[in-house]
Amino acid sequence: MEFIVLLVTPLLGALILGAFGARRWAPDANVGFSLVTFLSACALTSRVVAHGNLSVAHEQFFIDAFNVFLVALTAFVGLTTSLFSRPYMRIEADHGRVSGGQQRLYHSMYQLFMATMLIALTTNNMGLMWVAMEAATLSTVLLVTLYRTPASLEAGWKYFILCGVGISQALFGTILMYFAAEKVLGSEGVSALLWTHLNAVKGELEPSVLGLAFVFLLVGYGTKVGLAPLHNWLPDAHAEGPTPISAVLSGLLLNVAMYAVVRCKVLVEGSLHSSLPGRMLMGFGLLSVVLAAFLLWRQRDVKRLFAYSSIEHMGIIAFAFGMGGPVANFAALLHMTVHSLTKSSIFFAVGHATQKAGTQIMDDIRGLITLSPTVGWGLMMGTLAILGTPPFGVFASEFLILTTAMKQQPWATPILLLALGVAFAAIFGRVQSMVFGETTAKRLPHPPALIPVFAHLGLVLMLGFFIPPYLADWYRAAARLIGGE
Amino acid sequence: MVGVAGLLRPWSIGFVGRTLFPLGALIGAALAVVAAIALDHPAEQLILPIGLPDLPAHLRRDGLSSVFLLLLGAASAGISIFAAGYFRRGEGTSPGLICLQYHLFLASMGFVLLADDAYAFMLAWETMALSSYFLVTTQHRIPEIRRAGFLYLVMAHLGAIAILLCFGILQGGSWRFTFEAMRAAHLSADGATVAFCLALIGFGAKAGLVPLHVWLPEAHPAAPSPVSALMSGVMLEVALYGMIRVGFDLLGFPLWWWGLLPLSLGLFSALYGVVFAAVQTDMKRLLAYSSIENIGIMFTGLGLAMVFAGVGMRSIAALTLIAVMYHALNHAVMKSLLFLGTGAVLHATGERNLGHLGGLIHRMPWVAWLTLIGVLAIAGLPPLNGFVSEWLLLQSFLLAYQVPHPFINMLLPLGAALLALAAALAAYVMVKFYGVIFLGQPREKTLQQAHDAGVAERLGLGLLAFGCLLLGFFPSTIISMLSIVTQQLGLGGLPANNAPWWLFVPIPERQSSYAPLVFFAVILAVVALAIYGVRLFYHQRIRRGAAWDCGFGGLNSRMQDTAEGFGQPIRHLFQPLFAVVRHVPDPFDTKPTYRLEIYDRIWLGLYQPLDPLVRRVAGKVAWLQQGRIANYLLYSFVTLVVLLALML
Amino acid sequence: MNAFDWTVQLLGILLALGAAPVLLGWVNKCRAWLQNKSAPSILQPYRGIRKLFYKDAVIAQNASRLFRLAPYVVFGAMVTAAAVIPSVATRLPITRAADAIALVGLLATARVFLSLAAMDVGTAFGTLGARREMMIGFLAEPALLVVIFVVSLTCATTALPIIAERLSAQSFALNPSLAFTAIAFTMVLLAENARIPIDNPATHLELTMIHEALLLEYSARHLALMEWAAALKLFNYACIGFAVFIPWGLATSDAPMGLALSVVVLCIKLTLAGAALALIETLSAKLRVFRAPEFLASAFLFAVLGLLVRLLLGA
Amino acid sequence: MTMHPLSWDLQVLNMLAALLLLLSFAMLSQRRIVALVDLLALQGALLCIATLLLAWRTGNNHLYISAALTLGLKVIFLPWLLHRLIRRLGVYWDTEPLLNITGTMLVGVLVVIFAFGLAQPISALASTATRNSIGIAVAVILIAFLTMITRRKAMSQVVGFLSMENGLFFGAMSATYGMPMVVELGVALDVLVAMLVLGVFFFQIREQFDSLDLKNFESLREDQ
Repeated sequence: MEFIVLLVTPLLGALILGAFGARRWAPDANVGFSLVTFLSACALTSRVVAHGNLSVAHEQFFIDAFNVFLVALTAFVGLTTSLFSRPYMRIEADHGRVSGGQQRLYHSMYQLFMATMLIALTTNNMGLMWVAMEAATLSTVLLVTLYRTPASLEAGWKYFILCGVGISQALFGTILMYFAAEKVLGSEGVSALLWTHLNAVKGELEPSVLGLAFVFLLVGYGTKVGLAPLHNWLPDAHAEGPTPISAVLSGLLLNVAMYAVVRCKVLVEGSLHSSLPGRMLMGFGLLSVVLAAFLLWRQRDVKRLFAYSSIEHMGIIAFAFGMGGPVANFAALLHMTVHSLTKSSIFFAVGHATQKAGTQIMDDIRGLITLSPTVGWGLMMGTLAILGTPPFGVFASEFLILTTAMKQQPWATPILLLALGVAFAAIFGRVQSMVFGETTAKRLPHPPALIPVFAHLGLVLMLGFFIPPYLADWYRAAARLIGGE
Repeated sequence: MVGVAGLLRPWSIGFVGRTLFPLGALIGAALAVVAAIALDHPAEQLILPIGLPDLPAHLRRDGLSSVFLLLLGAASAGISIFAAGYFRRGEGTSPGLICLQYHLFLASMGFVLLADDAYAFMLAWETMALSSYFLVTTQHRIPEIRRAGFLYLVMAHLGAIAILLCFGILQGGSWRFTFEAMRAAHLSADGATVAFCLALIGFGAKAGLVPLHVWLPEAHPAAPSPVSALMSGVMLEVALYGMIRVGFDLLGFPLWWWGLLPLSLGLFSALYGVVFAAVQTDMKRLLAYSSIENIGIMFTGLGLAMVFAGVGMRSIAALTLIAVMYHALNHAVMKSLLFLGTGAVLHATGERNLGHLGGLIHRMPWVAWLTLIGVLAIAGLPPLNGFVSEWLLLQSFLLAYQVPHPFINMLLPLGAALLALAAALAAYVMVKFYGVIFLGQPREKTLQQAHDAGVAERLGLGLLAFGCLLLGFFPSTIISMLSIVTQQLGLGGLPANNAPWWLFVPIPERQSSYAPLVFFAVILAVVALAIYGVRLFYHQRIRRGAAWDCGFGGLNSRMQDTAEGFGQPIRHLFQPLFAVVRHVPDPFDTKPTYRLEIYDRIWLGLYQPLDPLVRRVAGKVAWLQQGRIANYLLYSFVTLVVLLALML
Repeated sequence: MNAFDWTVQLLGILLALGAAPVLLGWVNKCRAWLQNKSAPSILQPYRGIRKLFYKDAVIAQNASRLFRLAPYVVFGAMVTAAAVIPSVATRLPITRAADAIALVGLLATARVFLSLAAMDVGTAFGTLGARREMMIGFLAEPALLVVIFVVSLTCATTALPIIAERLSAQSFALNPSLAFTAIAFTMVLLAENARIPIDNPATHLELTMIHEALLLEYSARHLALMEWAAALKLFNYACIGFAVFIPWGLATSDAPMGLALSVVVLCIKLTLAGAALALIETLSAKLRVFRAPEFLASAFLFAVLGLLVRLLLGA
Repeated sequence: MTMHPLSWDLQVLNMLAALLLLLSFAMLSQRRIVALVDLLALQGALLCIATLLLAWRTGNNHLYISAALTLGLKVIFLPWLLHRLIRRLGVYWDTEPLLNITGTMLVGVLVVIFAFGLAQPISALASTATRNSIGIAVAVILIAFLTMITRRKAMSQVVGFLSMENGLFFGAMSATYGMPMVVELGVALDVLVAMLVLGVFFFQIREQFDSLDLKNFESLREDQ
């Protein structure tokens, strides 16, 4: 029941807002739908936590510890982002940067995007997952190009082509997987595509085929995760779209893609009995971390800056999943959570900052803290959190990941640390000069919505000090699910 | 118990306002007392249900942490009272926020001292760095201060990374990150060595050990004075605590030659710091460099203690370690006192540049006389406290010839010579510091309006000055307290001796003794007698007149030595250490000016090049991203092909 | 620690107080002889001090209390030093109160106060003097300390009386390390007591003076105390030298006979030392102030060499 | 399995497969965009026939539906849409590809070899009659990839994208007689939507830059 609501609400929202998205109340409606989604997600979560796994519609949909927590996260961030986008879009509309049509598009696509992500998370059918992922891409392409500026068009185009191509590889990977599964599960019905069934028989699946399948899937979904060197669409898309979209792209879409990759990895590792997939993930992870860390030094645009930091963190997560094992998986899940919370809150703060300063170029943003302390501190705290300074939760996960890395991949630890140090200097130097100092910017017509920012940061802080036992068990369950042994 | 006291501290953050500082001071004093009482109790543990799920936060109070808690509490008590008066005038961030950050800083330092597992330690450690960073950047409108803060935080972060790695090695395969596990772990010699070096880097970076010191002279002057006092007086000692904790507690008994690293680095820092202090023109920078010197002295002692412990001369190692901790206590008190003094001066005159100060002893007698105590103490003059620890350190240095390693035992006593040199230079620096600020004629007209510090500030200064005397006069008591720690660390305490309580004889068989009280009494007696005698036998007429000055007339304030002038001999003697830029006037200047800029060679040579280097690499990496979609597609294509090839 | 000890101690102090100006007078007399001048009376320093005590004190307007306190502190420090140094006997109550290192610290205290007082009035010469004094100090002090280290390595203690006892206990032996250190010590003594070649006590030549520049603003009783303290300083250094290098003749017990004897010995030693000092001063030329650091650095290095030799040869 | 001369339909199927490969090579070398679209349509048609044949041969019905989808989408609608766009936007020629034709062809050949090698293990397992053409499918995909890499006009990139889609479809069919219906429909829908989005896109691009040349799309970069 909750599940139906969960999926139907955003779709419905997409339709309605598609019709009336330009109305004055549209942003509030947007919030309303997101709220309903979030509540149903909570209900679903509590149910799964209470009664264990749950599968709907002839197993087409399947919810276990792993994806339910991502569902909850997605719904939550979706809600807060919609809260944030209320004043944001109003201000944009006042500045005349978006027309009524564009607002309609924005709101309906926003809901559609949520829907596709939720489907991608909850579906049990690899094919359907693919469809949903593609749909997620398509629904955001037009949001990236919302402003119709040359840069945004370019970004949108790159986003479209690179992700499109990538996702096609994923499709072929899915086909191969189906092909291998069919040998075992028989071609009638769709059971050969259902993850649960595949997972049950993963030991018998033909390794060679699955290996190839994994490569295609990795490259395909990896493109969406933004693993170097497939990451090139990411900074552009983040920088040029409206900030709420950057927030959800960074905070959610990447997670979802990562989720897909991990699901596949579980199957493949089960059949290959080799650590090759894991090592591939680690390789991608390290490469991303290092590349991103150095590219951070080239940034002038604040949103690009944080886009690259997203790449870096996705790299860390990929590395952790690649290492595998309960602790690493636990840490990776934790890191997914804290990263999406922190990063989205950062984008909220950045959104207001850019609107105040009227630019995204960092050299032109100064003295936020004097102009509006809340935004300034929000950005500062968020940045420190994302840089992995205690007492924020990011530190907790990075601590676990690093210590596990020392244990399992000692050679990789120095590389990681070096990259982290470089990234620290790069990001912090820039943010400090934005937050502190004298200011030039002006006040804004609409009060900034900072509840989301501090709600997120509060959660992250809490996770740094103390991870509630039930949450910990939940993570452990998920980690066990992924880690196999 | 102390854990509870430590835990209580954050609560005081709750309500915002200036009234909190006295409360913080009270808690500080309470903490000091509790720590002093708890010192000889056995270690006690406390596990809090916070932190990571598998690793709840362990807190543990043993002798070592009590000593440093005592230090923290005592110093912070004085500083907080001072701060209560100091932050009256708003600067940069709002007082409430400062208050919060300030107490967070204190609390995190308390937790660092109590933490008993890697996670809790790192948590507290980084919180300490962060809160202090925010305090440093209180006046964030000034670019230099922003730069200083940035440098500070980056160095702190790198140090933290090193410490994290060190813990990663220390757990020695048990993969449990509590300190017990680390104590229990058996490391290979190499592993232990690496861990030790990492710890030295990590804690050295925080303590400002040369060459990791670059942030210190930038950050300490930038902060508001009470914060500078806390950073110099307490935070650096907390770093020292970390070093002792790792070196003597977690690593078990060190290899003897490890000691040579901190020993040599420490000696170098001591000389380097004091020499740079001598040429500074900014009073807070001067003090910052003098902090580097003192940290150098402490690390020297630490290294020496390690050498002794390594070769099995336990009791002497204990003596040396005691000297180190004693010096930590002293430095906490006297450096805080001096920084607060500068703070008062800064508030009264708005000047940090020595070139514009002078003659303040007339305008602000309280500050002047109280600061004088600190100056004499830090110059290492008997019978004040600074002398005692240096005396102890020299004593233990003189025992180093017994080290059973042929060449080393010849070199070690030389350390004593260098230490003596550093101490003498410190006196030079302090005479410059005090003389230029408080004595002579005011170098600016505005100084005439300078006013003495408020009551709260006087009280704070007074407390710390009193601490100097206390620590100076009762060495035997302090030592017996500190020897508890060394016993708990397994070094054994000091040999019992039957000397009377006022006589201080650390090593009976050597009969080297020191009795500050008698000493002081005699001086007092003589002075009193002299004054009395003069009054008795002769008149005491006094006439005030113009200064004689060999009959040169027209004396004005510009004829006194400037700070640069006073440092000139040192600059000449240690020329190679400095990178000096002179701005000499040409003969036809109507208003000739002569300016001198002195740079730190280490900064120029070691740190300056880093930034361009990283940028260059970044530039190389950026070549990958030329914005051409075809290339990007090519990347995906190649990746795909390569991975497929891997799979086949 | 009985009353007898205390009386002896007190007498020792008084002896020092009394003998110090005489020693100064003696040195000056010898110098005059060596330079074929008609020598002033050996009691000349006393006369000077007495005269100064009678005068009215004139103090610069902007002199602070520190300025007036300093002379007493310096004087006090010097007297305490005299009490600590085993000039006559080694078993005295106060001698235990400070070992050699503390003694050096005490002398440093005196120096610091002297310099601070000199800076207090804020005249060009005052600050100049203070700077030079500290410059001399920061090189002379470690040199002196190292000298003491060497001896302490030989005697396994830093307590001056015990050093004297242990040294006098062993028969005279050629001791290379002590030779080095003796040279270093002499150089330090010259520098610290404002003698040629570092400073010339006889002149007020602006550019070269050090000690006189410090006292420039003092007058009357303050000046008297300063002068007396300076004399005491010379006396103290001499006694340190005796205790470290030629301890023989010191009374190690409190038998009255021994004490009387050691007083006589002390007088002889002082006479010779004074003559030697005068000789050195006459034979050597005043160094430029800029050369002073080199002079003292070499003193420091000599001391360090002594240390190394000591450790190398074990003698 | 027992050796016997291939039945005529299989011969036809292999023939078609070969033609598909040939077509994708043609696309790789073709520079007139209109012709490119026609080739795409042709490819779609071949795909459709192949599907029908398979449907008739194996007699599982959902292949008919997918054949119909192919016909509707890839043979009729998309080419029509693209032609319309070409006419509206007036882009007829692609400029010289980044790599000259012969070079591209050479790489193409290498890619084909690689693809066959890749397909070996898969075909070995496959029970379908068309298993041998899996290699061709992979080749088609990779060559389409190559096409996208070498082209400078947005339009021709899209064509390459679609032919990659064809390759995928063909691969699915020859490996497993197509995916389950749900997925087929989903895929088709996505492709459709993608194309529509593209249509919108092109016009937006046209508003901003007066051409669809990708050299306009090189402003977001890090190397300057």
